Amino acid sequence: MLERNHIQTSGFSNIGPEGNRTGFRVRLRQPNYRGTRVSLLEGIDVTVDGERYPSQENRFLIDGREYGHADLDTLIDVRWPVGTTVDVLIDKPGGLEPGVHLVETVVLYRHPYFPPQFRPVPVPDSRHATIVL
Amino acid sequence: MLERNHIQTSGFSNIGPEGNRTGFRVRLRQPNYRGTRVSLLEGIDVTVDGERYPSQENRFLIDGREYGHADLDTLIDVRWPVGTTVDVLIDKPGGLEPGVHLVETVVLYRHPYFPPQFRPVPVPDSRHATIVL
Amino acid sequence: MSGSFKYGVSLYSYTDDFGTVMGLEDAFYHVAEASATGIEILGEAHVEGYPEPSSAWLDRWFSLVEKYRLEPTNYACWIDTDIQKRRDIGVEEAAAQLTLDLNLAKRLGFKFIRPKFGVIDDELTPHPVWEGATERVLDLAAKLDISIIPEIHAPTPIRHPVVEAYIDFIQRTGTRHFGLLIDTGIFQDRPLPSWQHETPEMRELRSGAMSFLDGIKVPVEQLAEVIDYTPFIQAKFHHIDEDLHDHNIPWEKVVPMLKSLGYTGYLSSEYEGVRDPWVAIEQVRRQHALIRKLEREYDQQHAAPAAVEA
Amino acid sequence: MSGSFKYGVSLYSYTDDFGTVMGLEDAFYHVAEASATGIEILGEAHVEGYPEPSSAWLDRWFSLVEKYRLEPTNYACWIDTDIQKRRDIGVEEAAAQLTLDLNLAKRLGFKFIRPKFGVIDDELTPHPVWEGATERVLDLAAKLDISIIPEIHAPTPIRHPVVEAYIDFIQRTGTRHFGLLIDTGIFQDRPLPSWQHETPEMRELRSGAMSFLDGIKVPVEQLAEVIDYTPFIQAKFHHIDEDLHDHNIPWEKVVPMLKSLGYTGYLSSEYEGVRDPWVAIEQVRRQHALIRKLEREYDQQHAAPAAVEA
Ligand SMILES: [Mn+2]
Ligand SMILES: [Mn+2]
Repeated sequence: MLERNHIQTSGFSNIGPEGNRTGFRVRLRQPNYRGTRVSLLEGIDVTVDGERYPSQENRFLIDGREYGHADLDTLIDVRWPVGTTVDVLIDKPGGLEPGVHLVETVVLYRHPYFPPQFRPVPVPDSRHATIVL
Repeated sequence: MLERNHIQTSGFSNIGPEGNRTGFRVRLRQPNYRGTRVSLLEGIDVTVDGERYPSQENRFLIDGREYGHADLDTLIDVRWPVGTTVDVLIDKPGGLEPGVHLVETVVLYRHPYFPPQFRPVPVPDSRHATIVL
Repeated sequence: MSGSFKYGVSLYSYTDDFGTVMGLEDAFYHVAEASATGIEILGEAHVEGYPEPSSAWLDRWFSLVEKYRLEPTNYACWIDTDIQKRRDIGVEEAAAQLTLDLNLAKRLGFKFIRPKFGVIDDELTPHPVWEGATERVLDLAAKLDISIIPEIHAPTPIRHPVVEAYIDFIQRTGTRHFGLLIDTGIFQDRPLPSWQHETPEMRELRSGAMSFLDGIKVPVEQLAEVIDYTPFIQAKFHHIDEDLHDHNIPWEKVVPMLKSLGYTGYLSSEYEGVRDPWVAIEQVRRQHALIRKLEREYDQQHAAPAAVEA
Repeated sequence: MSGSFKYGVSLYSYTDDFGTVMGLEDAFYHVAEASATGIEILGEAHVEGYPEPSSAWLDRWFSLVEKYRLEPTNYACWIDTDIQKRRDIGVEEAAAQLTLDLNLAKRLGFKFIRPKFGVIDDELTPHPVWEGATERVLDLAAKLDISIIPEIHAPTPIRHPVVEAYIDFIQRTGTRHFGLLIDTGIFQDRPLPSWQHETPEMRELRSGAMSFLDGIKVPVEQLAEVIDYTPFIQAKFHHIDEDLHDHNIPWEKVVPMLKSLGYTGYLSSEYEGVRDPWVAIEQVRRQHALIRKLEREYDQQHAAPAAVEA
């Protein structure tokens, strides 16, 4: 079972060894009511404490494999099931300070069954989450 | 996984065949942080829409077996584990009307590690719950 | 008496609960505890490992169906027509998706599949591949004895070219394995305070493209025009209060109409209201209590005179 | 540098989440994701089938310990002294309960058990069977190499006959398998707005028997008097805000004192605040971030001069 927020506090963590952090990860549960093929995902923008990390610069850990933003559109047979998470991997030398951060995310979905003017539709979430170390 | 309230709406139901109801059941999850031996349970009082059904007149379905109020004190080796339910079985000819009811419960625990003046301690819950048919 | 409704629940009702406070067995439990007999799922949400569940998962599925004595009813699937940003799928790719879902639905014991094709306009006109792709799988549907039932969903009303095209398709092909799924959201006659997919941009369009959120108010009498093609109904709803009063869907009109038309298929709950945890479980129970009450009242009013005197 | 703390989490922290939004594996996951290395459980809450778990459950336990690389630390158990309304248990029955829990704790890989004896007064003086029962199982504890560590918990302070009796017991028996578990709630120096077990009747006693909810404010310096007998600490807390500020427990005093005393055992989180779902997961992470920060600051201030200049 995952946390109710799209943004999970468990999994929100720095990347790289202590003292030499290279970035951080934001873990999200699938916010849509069905699992989606990844090609319908038009990106995930992240903001932490007001600083924006746009999807184009992020990488994505999906079912154990890392992809770049431009890869998403090609992944017609890779899925993000309900009840599972994707990690957004963000470059940031030094990582984030341990402590509580305001994390905001926007997941962009192209729902084929929505009128064309609503594609993609942004699905937002925000919460406080904690970097332990 | 159970509903967060002590009182579960799933399981709240009439007893006996349609047209000849003999009573109803109220399903509760274990509200204590540890599973308790039933002899520490001093009863469960139920109120539905303001009408009281005191523990002394109720029966209890615990791990598949039915017990009366007076039996509780003898059940030193029967336990009510965390994450499991007990059904309070209540006699009421005709049962409850299908629809939404205000259900209130008080579970009485004798916690040996509480000062004697606080034994038993009442653990209350209340919610709206629905009899489907 | 004309028989009675069958009562089901779509696990769509438990969206956001599923995976956070509820696993698959919990979902079966809550459906069964509502005294429902039918369970509806979304392939891509509720089949672990979709589209290729493990044999362990399949064993579990059948053991749950048996343990909770629930009948698999409708299986929802999607034909993602604009599968990539600059590429729509063709008829063959759409037919392949339908084939996959028909076979998986059959394997799990379902009687219906609801394909959701991508749309091309504000009126939810399905992508033109729908017709060719569906025609290609009609023989398979017949062989598996599964009916393909696209959904009539707000803002599309009953009297609409989309529905006409479906009925033309049935008459042209003579198939017995294609029909309509009516979503009771088309009868909504009071506005939704909010909608789960609604963005601020959409909200500004409440008087335009999004005005359907105020309810498209299809007259229930029009059910008569499509009931012969309708083997399954999704009982869409949004909020039922403690007095068993639905704030959006006029069940007091829908139920007598369906009864008078002799409908004896499933009403499969689709709760689509506030997504606070555990709320859907109670809301589904309220809906079943409400519809069952209206059905009892209809039956009492239309019982044979002898029975009334008794 | 005097070494560093070990960080653990008691699953007590997830009370009410456990069984409603969290299963056993989820709990392991959240503990591991907090970068903790130790897991503490309550036998009667977290061992399915307690006191006789199935072999399938035991297999699962060991696979989780391995998968999440968590060390079983302390196992909490209860000696229900007034087991029936009109009957207290005797020394033999109490020793039998301890024997059961020692063996089960050992089987699961734990190093400590915390027995919670029933009490006989407002000061939480343990039932007199504690001493005889504990003495009877000391040989078993030694054989299993498990330490029995009753808890020093508010309103019982460090300087109290209960603590003296425990220390006398250690000195009299010469055992190396008995000690104290300090619950950091004794250092609470600001009031709790509410308490999960509090009834309206108790609330009226806030100036009397329940005044400990305002904090018994044991001076942290008194840790020096018991640290030699203290192999394990439960890091009790109730609310840490978004600025990493604890509203009740003075960690800025507790952490430097423990560091200066050379404590290198576990700090095992016991969140005991508002029981809204999923809140505990975040609160535990905040506590670890806070204590780790204070530990880093202490280490920096007490580093060797060369390191300071570097
Ligand atoms: Mn629908
Ligand atoms: Mn404690």
